[in-house]
Amino acid sequence: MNTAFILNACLHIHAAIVAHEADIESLDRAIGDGDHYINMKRGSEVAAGMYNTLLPLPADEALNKIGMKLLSTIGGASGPLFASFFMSMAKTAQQNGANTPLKIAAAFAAGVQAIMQRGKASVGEKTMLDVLVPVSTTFTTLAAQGKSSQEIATALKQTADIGLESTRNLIATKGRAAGLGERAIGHLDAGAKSCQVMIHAVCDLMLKEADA
Amino acid sequence: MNTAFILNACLHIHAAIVAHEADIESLDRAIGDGDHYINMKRGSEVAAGMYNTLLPLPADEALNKIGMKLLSTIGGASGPLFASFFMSMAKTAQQNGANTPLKIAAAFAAGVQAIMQRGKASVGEKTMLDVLVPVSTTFTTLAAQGKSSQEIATALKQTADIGLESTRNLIATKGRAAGLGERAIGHLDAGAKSCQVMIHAVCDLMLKEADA
Amino acid sequence: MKKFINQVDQVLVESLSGFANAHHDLVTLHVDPTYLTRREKAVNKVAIVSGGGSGHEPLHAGYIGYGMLDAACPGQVFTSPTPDQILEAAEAVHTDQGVLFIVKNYAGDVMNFEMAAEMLPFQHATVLTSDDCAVVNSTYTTGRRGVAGTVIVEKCVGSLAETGADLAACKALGDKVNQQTSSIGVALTSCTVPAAGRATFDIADIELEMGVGIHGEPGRRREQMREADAIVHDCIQAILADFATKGLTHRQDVLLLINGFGATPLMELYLLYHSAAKLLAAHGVRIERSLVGNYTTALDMAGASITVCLLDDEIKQHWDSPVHTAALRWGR
Amino acid sequence: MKKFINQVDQVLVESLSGFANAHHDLVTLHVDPTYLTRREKAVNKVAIVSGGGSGHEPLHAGYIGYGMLDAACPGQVFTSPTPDQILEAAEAVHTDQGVLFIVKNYAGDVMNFEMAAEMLPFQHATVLTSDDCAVVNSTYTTGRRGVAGTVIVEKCVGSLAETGADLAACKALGDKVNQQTSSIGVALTSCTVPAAGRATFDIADIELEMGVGIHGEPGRRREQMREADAIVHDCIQAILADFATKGLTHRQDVLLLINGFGATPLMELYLLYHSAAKLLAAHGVRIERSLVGNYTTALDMAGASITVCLLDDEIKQHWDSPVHTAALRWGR
Ligand SMILES: Nc1ncnc2c1ncn2[C@@H]1O[C@H](COP(=O)(O)OP(=O)(O)O)[C@@H](O)[C@H]1O
Ligand SMILES: Nc1ncnc2c1ncn2[C@@H]1O[C@H](COP(=O)(O)OP(=O)(O)O)[C@@H](O)[C@H]1O
Ligand SMILES: [Mg+2]
Ligand SMILES: [Mg+2]
Ligand SMILES: [Mg+2]
Ligand SMILES: [Mg+2]
Repeated sequence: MNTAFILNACLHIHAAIVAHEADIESLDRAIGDGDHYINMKRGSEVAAGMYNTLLPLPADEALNKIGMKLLSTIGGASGPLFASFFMSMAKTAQQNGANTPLKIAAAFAAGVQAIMQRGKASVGEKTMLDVLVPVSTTFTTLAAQGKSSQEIATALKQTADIGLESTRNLIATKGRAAGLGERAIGHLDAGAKSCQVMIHAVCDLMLKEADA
Repeated sequence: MNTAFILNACLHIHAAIVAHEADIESLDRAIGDGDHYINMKRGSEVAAGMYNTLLPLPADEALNKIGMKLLSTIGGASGPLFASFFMSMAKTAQQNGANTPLKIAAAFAAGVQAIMQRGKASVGEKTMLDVLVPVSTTFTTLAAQGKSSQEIATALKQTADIGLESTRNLIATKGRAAGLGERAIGHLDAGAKSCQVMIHAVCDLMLKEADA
Repeated sequence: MKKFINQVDQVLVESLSGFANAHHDLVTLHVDPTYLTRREKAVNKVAIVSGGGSGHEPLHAGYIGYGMLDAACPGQVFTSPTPDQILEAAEAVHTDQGVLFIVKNYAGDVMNFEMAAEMLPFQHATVLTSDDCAVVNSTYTTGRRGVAGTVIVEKCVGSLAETGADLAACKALGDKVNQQTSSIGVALTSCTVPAAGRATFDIADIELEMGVGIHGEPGRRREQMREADAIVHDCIQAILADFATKGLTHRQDVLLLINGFGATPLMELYLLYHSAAKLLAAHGVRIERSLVGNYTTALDMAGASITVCLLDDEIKQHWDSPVHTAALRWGR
Repeated sequence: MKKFINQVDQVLVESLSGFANAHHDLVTLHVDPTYLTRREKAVNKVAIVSGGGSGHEPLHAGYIGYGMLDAACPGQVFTSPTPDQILEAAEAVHTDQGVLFIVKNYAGDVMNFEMAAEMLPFQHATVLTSDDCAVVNSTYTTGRRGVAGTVIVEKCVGSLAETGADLAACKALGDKVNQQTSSIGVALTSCTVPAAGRATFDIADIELEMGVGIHGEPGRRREQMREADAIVHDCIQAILADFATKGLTHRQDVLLLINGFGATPLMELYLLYHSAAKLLAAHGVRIERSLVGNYTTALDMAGASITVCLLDDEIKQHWDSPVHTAALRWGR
């Protein structure tokens, strides 16, 4: 995983978030407080804006700087969670070099693990983790099986879709929708939606690069 | 003018005001503050409610009691104005006996005069006076000419209609619409409308009684 | 109409009861006729009595207490109180120094207070407030409306009365503060009178009413909705032009009051303050005192008014002096 | 969306500037990162720091000053502040007695304050407020939300800190007040987040949202709009049931807070007070203190919340003690 890819991914993530404004916003409006799109936009915009500054840095430093910047930019629930993701991913990347798919998958897993710790949450609670945790598992599994990056990217997109969809019939036990009880049923989780959007964006980038 | 007629008139006035709720209210909403109908309803309701109490009293005392009651019931601009009307009419009725059309017309004129004094206003200022002053003039003139009560009643209704209509193209210089400048043009005055409604109610009663 | 009410004809009495209960340490509610007085009657001072239509809360009952009003007479919603209320309130709080009425300049208020005053068996005077510069004064009209500047008049006169000043002095200060105060309001939505059950006026999403009155009366003109700075610019222009017309200079210390009409959040009021302060500073005005919040409202209207009061040492002193009322409190 | 704003991304900074200017005698605004502190740094006391998403004004910046907060960290609208704001605010007001954070219990607020706290090089503690009884606590949720009761916690803890009490004592009082406080809110209309530009939720003219949160989050259920007494009845039932669940008796002295969400006029809030007071009295509750107004808002939402805080001598004393902030002031 090199810095250029990471920064490129940030650009694509930002574009994807903006392209999905209506979806993301309406979900947080339905069972949250309506700011999740604005938060994601603010965060992805600032990450995208770091392109030139971070390009010369090693991948783990770039990841860490992105995490720290997100921490002081996003706020809300998603801010510390995504910040923890990047900072923790950076730490593992620094340790393992993140120079094979499996090592990258391990770094991703560490990021997801940090979200679970910070949010004291796991799957089935109608949060972004319902997308991120299965994506992480699939990633590690396929990487360990030595699958190609095309195969991995395609599978991760599918996994993200299924994870997102799984939030529809859940009662929320974390985040703002917690306590809504059955009224949350039928709605997708906003954070899960933005994770699905972001994973699609990054995987599409992987597919494009593999093509080239 | 006997007490029974006055009290009967109050009942008819109340019914007429309620029947014209929509007109009266929308006029004060357009260029005033929207409470004129409520004020008129509150006032006419309380006057109607005095029927049994006032029936045994002489006409002038009944008029005065109505005026005093209105004074403490209506409030707003119309409260002191209508109260002054009744109290002043009572005073003249007490002095002249109000036992001929001309004397009644004189009492009515005194009432209108009291409104002019209290409100420091005259005709052409887009107020109730644009109905009341011409009605008073017609009343006195026809009574002096010895016209029948049918003729008088019919003429007063017409005069009231014309007076009301005359407020349409006036710029207001008294009341809440004063200062609106040309924006008041095209709207009838709410107080003029309720006076027209009341005069119709009383004149229709006169016509009915004359018929009987 | 969507309001926290039971029956429309009970709104006033229930709301006043709630007010009197919540502030029973400060005020006493009297009924038949309706008026409110300080819980502890003040002695040996000019009694300051105000009142007007309801719907402008906390005006006036919220300003009863030490350093401000002795009594307030609430009328029906947007309808001035009746003379009997005013008369009894005045009698209840009168000591032997006379009564000063503070009356917002509306035909109804003026006439009802006038009729009460005519029946008063003791010394009295009236300050008519007319700070609204939206309505251009002319020989043909009954004059400008009293709006949020009334709070400043009540605060200063109330303070002076507390010092034992006589009726003439209190009236003179009230007239001076009124003369030196200019306001203008902007509505973004209409208010809804409970008994009417529907909006007083229609206004499109892209419109605002410039110069609106505190009863939702139309103002100078219907305009296009635009950004706050542009709206405030026009308001400040109107206020400065008003001072110029009166021959007063604005290049001096002022009190800036940003008043919400009832449905506009503090976040927006402070934004308006920011905007107004910037503009005033550019005109050489020095903001020495400020007040931001819902002080003279129009039921549930969204909108706000800007009031500028030219300060001198006397006004400053009386503005700063201790006050203890439900809605304005400092220094004790 | 019809608001007094210039550009949506400038709302917060312009509003905060206006606030800081209007109250420059009380507070100082710091930027990059954004936080507000008392103008005069307090010495030798536990520093009380709060914060949260903006849009709840006057919470929290309006409670900075003697007897209440030392600093406040405003986040974006309805979005908790970031750790750097919190960290710098804490460092700015810290003396050597430690810092107490007062945090409304939302995942975002909790995590951001937590991350700041982890980086703090000195003694600190946190009081999580969770007075909203609309959200039923369960082992599966992150727990109840902090709403208007937060003001009471901030007032009491602020008062205790002023006496020189230590961090543990301040935290203990905060936890106690929170435990003894129960709130529930009702929305009649939605709020509109400026950056979103449209209403957070749709609600029909004949509906109300029972148990709504202060960000327009859905509450217990969507219900038919009905008369105030019936609405208040359900609110009071919920609050008393909550005390019962906690094993607390309500047959005692309480503070009753009727809080407006931003677009509900005082007239209606006092009517709600009247209604709530009647009902509470019927349940043997003695209302010994009261507060009515916009103290914890949700932008321009029409609606209100009812908060009951069970008083004891300690809480009473700290509620009554002098306070001098932009939004709450008495005794000095
Ligand atoms: N404890 C948690 N663990 C994991 N994810 C969470 C947690 N709490 C909230 N989230 C996620 O955060 C999203 C909301 O983020 P956002 O709207 O930006 O913040 P806020 O809830 O503070 O308004 C939710 O949709 C959910 O996916
Ligand atoms: N000075 C005045 N002289 C005569 N009539 C007046 C005067 N001022 C107002 N009015 C009348 O009173 C009517 C308004 O009454 P109302 O709505 O009950 O009181 P308010 O104006 O106080 O709300 C106006 O339509 C007008 O006819
Ligand atoms: Mg959100
Ligand atoms: Mg009217
Ligand atoms: Mg009126
Ligand atoms: Mg949020």
